[in-house]
Amino acid sequence: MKPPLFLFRHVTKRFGDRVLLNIDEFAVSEGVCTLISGDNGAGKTTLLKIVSGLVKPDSAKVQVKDVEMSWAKARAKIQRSVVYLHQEPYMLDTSVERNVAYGLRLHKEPRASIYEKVAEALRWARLDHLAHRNARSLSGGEKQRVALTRARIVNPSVLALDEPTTNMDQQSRISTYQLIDELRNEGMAILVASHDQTGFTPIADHHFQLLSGKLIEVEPAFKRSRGTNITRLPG
Amino acid sequence: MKPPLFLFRHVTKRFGDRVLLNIDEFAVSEGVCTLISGDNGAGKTTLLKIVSGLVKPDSAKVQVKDVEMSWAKARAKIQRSVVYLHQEPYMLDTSVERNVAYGLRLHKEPRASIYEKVAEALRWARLDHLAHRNARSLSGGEKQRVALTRARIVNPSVLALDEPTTNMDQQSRISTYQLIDELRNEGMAILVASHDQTGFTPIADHHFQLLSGKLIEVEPAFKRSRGTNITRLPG
Amino acid sequence: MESLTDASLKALSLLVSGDAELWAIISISFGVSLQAILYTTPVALLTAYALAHFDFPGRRTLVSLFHTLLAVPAVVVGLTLYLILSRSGPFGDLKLLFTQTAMVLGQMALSFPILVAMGHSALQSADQRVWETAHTLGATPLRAMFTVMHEVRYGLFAAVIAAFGRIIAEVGCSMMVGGNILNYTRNITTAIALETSKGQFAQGIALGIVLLVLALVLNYSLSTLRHRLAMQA
Amino acid sequence: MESLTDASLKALSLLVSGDAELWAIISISFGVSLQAILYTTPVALLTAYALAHFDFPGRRTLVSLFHTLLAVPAVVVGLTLYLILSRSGPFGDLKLLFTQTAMVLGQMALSFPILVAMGHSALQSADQRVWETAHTLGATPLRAMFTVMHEVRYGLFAAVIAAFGRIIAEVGCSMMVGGNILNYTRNITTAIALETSKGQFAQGIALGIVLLVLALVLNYSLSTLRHRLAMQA
Amino acid sequence: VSAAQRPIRLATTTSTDNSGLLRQLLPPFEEQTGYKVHVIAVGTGKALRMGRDGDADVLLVHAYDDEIRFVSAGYGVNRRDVMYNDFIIVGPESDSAKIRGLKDALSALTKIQRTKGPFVSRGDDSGTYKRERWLWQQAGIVPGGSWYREAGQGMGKVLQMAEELDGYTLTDRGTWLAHKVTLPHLKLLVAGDERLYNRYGILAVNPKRYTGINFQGAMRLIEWVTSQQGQDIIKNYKINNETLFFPLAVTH
Ligand SMILES: Nc1ncnc2c1ncn2[C@@H]1O[C@H](COP(=O)(O)OP(=O)(O)OP(=O)(O)O)[C@@H](O)[C@H]1O
Ligand SMILES: Nc1ncnc2c1ncn2[C@@H]1O[C@H](COP(=O)(O)OP(=O)(O)OP(=O)(O)O)[C@@H](O)[C@H]1O
Ligand SMILES: [Mg+2]
Ligand SMILES: [Mg+2]
Repeated sequence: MKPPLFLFRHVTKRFGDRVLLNIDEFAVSEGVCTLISGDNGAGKTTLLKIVSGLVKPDSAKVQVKDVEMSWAKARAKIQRSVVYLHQEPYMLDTSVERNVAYGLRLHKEPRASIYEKVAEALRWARLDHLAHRNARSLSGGEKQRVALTRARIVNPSVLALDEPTTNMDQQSRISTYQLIDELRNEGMAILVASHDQTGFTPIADHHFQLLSGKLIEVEPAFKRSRGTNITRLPG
Repeated sequence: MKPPLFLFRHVTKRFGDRVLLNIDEFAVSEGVCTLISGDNGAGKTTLLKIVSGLVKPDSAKVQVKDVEMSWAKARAKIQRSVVYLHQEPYMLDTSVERNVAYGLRLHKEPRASIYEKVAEALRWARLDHLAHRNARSLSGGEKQRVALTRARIVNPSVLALDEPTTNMDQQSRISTYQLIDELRNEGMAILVASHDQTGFTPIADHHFQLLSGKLIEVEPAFKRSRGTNITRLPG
Repeated sequence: MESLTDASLKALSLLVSGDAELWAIISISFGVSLQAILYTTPVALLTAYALAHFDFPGRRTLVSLFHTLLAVPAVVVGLTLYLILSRSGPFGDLKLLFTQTAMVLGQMALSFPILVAMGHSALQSADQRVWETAHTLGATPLRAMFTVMHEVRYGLFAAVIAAFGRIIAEVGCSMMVGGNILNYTRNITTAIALETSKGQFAQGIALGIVLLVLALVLNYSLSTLRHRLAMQA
Repeated sequence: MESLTDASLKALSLLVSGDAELWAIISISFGVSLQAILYTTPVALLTAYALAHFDFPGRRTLVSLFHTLLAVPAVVVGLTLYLILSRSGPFGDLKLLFTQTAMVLGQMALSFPILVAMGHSALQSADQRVWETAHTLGATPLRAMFTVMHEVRYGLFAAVIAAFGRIIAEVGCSMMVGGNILNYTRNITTAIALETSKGQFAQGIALGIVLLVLALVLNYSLSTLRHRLAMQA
Repeated sequence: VSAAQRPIRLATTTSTDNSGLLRQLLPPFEEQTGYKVHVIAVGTGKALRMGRDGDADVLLVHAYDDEIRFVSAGYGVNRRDVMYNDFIIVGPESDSAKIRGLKDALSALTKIQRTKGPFVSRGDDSGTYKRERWLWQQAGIVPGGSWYREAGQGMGKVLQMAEELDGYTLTDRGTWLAHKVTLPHLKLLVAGDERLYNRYGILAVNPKRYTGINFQGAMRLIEWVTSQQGQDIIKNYKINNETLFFPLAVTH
């Protein structure tokens, strides 16, 4: 088995007196989908943001390709590899198309090829009819789909999804599960924090419960074999 | 049977060329819980906002106590009776306690009694430990619970809830279903727009699907008898 | 020949030995400008709110107009007010020319557009949901307005600070309608203009430093207050 | 004593028959102020972003300081620059006194604090998620900054407009370091000051109206442009 | 004569510029010599200060004692008398102090003080203000109180204030003549006392103190102003048919 992309060790995060996170080990591995569940305020968002390099932990070590370093040292590497999807995604004050193109346009790619990719991704998300609308005027579920499309089009090594299916209708949720499954099978590492356990346990390779700052492995309800198509709506 | 509190007729709403809503009749009645489902962008939020007096329809009549008038005329009455819970609730930049107290403090009620009520409501929502935190720093689910508490404490005749359970953990979702059931039994009219059908169909008296701008009655999966306790987590 | 350092040193020594005349000048400056800002702020913020919140024909033109009014020199405002208050003008009988009241009026006119423009820009950035939340929870339009203002209070605060800075630092209008009369309408800036015209640069800079120090004290206390309130909230 | 109506009518008739001297004055005004705002804006917005985005000790004091600098009278800035550029000052050899360059420098100093203060207030109101979204999608810190600025562009726009208004309307500094030399450093405001001191109120107001009209045209075109861009986005 | 010569920086009191005299006096000079003159119109105090700092090349001011002190301190050279006019006392038409037609400036001031004016004073460092203080001193009066308003502004503004406040003031005749049309309520009340003599001088800034002083230009300008041609322009300069300044450098 390949070593994990990132192995986080001894992650702690405090807010005032309260120790929110105190995690011994957390692995982010290629082609593995990890589901994190837990009560409101358990620290799921905080953990995903630490893993994405957006929130500074009080202490943490990160092992990158067998080299262990501090989180601060690893931060730049992490940020290059991980794309984080906000629990309440922010729509940039511009068109849906440009929102989705944002990540691609940061790199030197020909405009034509960018907008081809964007058009395709929008078709997948059934958002093509909204391409030229300002993303701020969309409905809740439409926004959520724009955000997911905007994150995945960058094609990062790791995708950290914070409640990716909130506000989505049934069909979108199914496509999201399918997409995650596909991306995972293509080798992407996927982290999902969600209360939608019924939806995500079938595709997750690991399922952790965040409880009192610790990650506890949950035995998945039924272990899926790779490549299965999800057509039945769970939950 | 009592007449409905508000009977909305011929509600239409257009965005550009697109006719979003074209509803013949929609009743808001005391002690009735109505679930509205529909695809993303179907118009659920728009409908709830029209019913709450926040968004102006292109045309609509409202029958209030057997008197029919234009929406614009009825608006003030509507706004006094209906409290709308945003799909993405806005936290006022102040403490959780003051967020929840906001609606009560608008009326001439003694401060002591207000904060007693607030404390009780916060206990119910398991938010009492967060009472003095700035509401902006809460987790997604905590915010959602603050918003629900803030809306229901006003004790309006009609509660319009837009995706009230998003981001909530299981226990909070169950309490929310219970709360809605209780409030309905006490005579409140409750409107819910949600993709969480499994959760809401058991308590809803009516279930409409919003499709191509029309409301279509859906036969509930199983008709609940009033007063049943919901202890099983749906979905 | 005094150098910049000489001038600054002189200025500082003048500062330490504050005398009655200096304090009269200072209190006229702050008295007039604080009055002006106090009277103008409510009306200006109401105007800004109306421009940000209500959609009516000509709104954009009106906003442009207020932006433009920022570019009106203080002396032109002073000149206009002068002609209005002059004995040959429509309000000559009030005998307000060369009084502090005239200075307050002038500074009100000067601070109004800046308060409206900056206030509008702050209020415009408020989330639409603030108003909706307030409104649906039972707030009257007035209460909802206060809630919106509370949410963008830092922006409004910056607007008031900017407007105050503008008028406490202006000289053209105060000179014109106040007349720079010693112990009566001479404020810090007209005194600086006088010292400068005499070639007494050290005194001019000294007064500038006085103004700076007092404004810093004022701003820092306000900022500390604001910070405390934010901590509490 | 001529009445306000007389003066305004005279002013308008002067406006219609624009002559070479008037146009020299106008072009000096706009040339100097546009240059100043052009050079200052990038640095000021960077500073504002740093103050809004990075947490470092003394940050709050620094923000207070910039707010305070808004209250520094133009003439004090002018005086200080004068002493620096004077033959007897440290940079006397540059022979910049009584040149347009000196005026540009003075107006840069004047516009800097207002751009920083207003820009900071706009940038501070930006959602933290903007930066996070940009960053996580692969933006460099610089690109993320531009994204944040784009999200609060109306606030930044208002800041630039306010700063431009401040400097095109200021007279103290231009008079001091420019010297009001005809066809060379005489701009609209120093010309107004001159006319006013001569008791030629009509000419003063005429120039004020010229300034107003030109500023209105400028603002309205910018606002229309902004509106169009917003429609497209 | 080259057009590319460095400009001459002339610091002068506002009265010479505001009265319009320089607009007559300088263009022929610029045409003949190719020099450009940059006129910086300020108060006498500031003009002297600018000379002292090397920020002007040549000064045209009216504060005789200060000019002499300036030269003897080594700041300036080659001071020449240029022209004179006189100071006058103006006041409201009603003339509550009853000074109209007095020849004695001191008794006029005494009457103004007794009837409590009001009197608007320049209150700055101008030649006019210095003369006014000197006159009060000669009259044995220490002016003060609410009737004595120290305006701290230029002559034109002080005349405006006197007009608005129905007050008296001391002014130079040039500014008075230039502003008279806009001052319907003010009248010339006292003139002709020899204590009211107002002399303008021109002087070059000492080139030894700073490099880059345009001394040659300054000397050329002084030469021009005091030449027959320059003096004629001064003599013939009139507003509403009244002469503002009388030449002093060339005796006719
Ligand atoms: N700046 C802060 N100061 C204090 N407490 C904070 C701050 N930010 C977050 N918290 C607290 O940390 C806890 C964890 O928050 P987090 O957003 O990680 O929870 P979560 O597991 O994602 O919850 P949810 O299911 O509601 O999304 C919450 O109780 C939250 O209130
Ligand atoms: N200002 C606007 N201009 C144009 N279209 C708009 C505007 N506001 C909303 N819409 C469109 O109207 C449709 C209905 O929006 P609405 O928010 O009511 O949907 P919804 O049923 O609540 O969807 P969701 O399940 O995603 O919350 C969406 O397609 C949205 O993009
Ligand atoms: Mg979360
Ligand atoms: Mg919705």
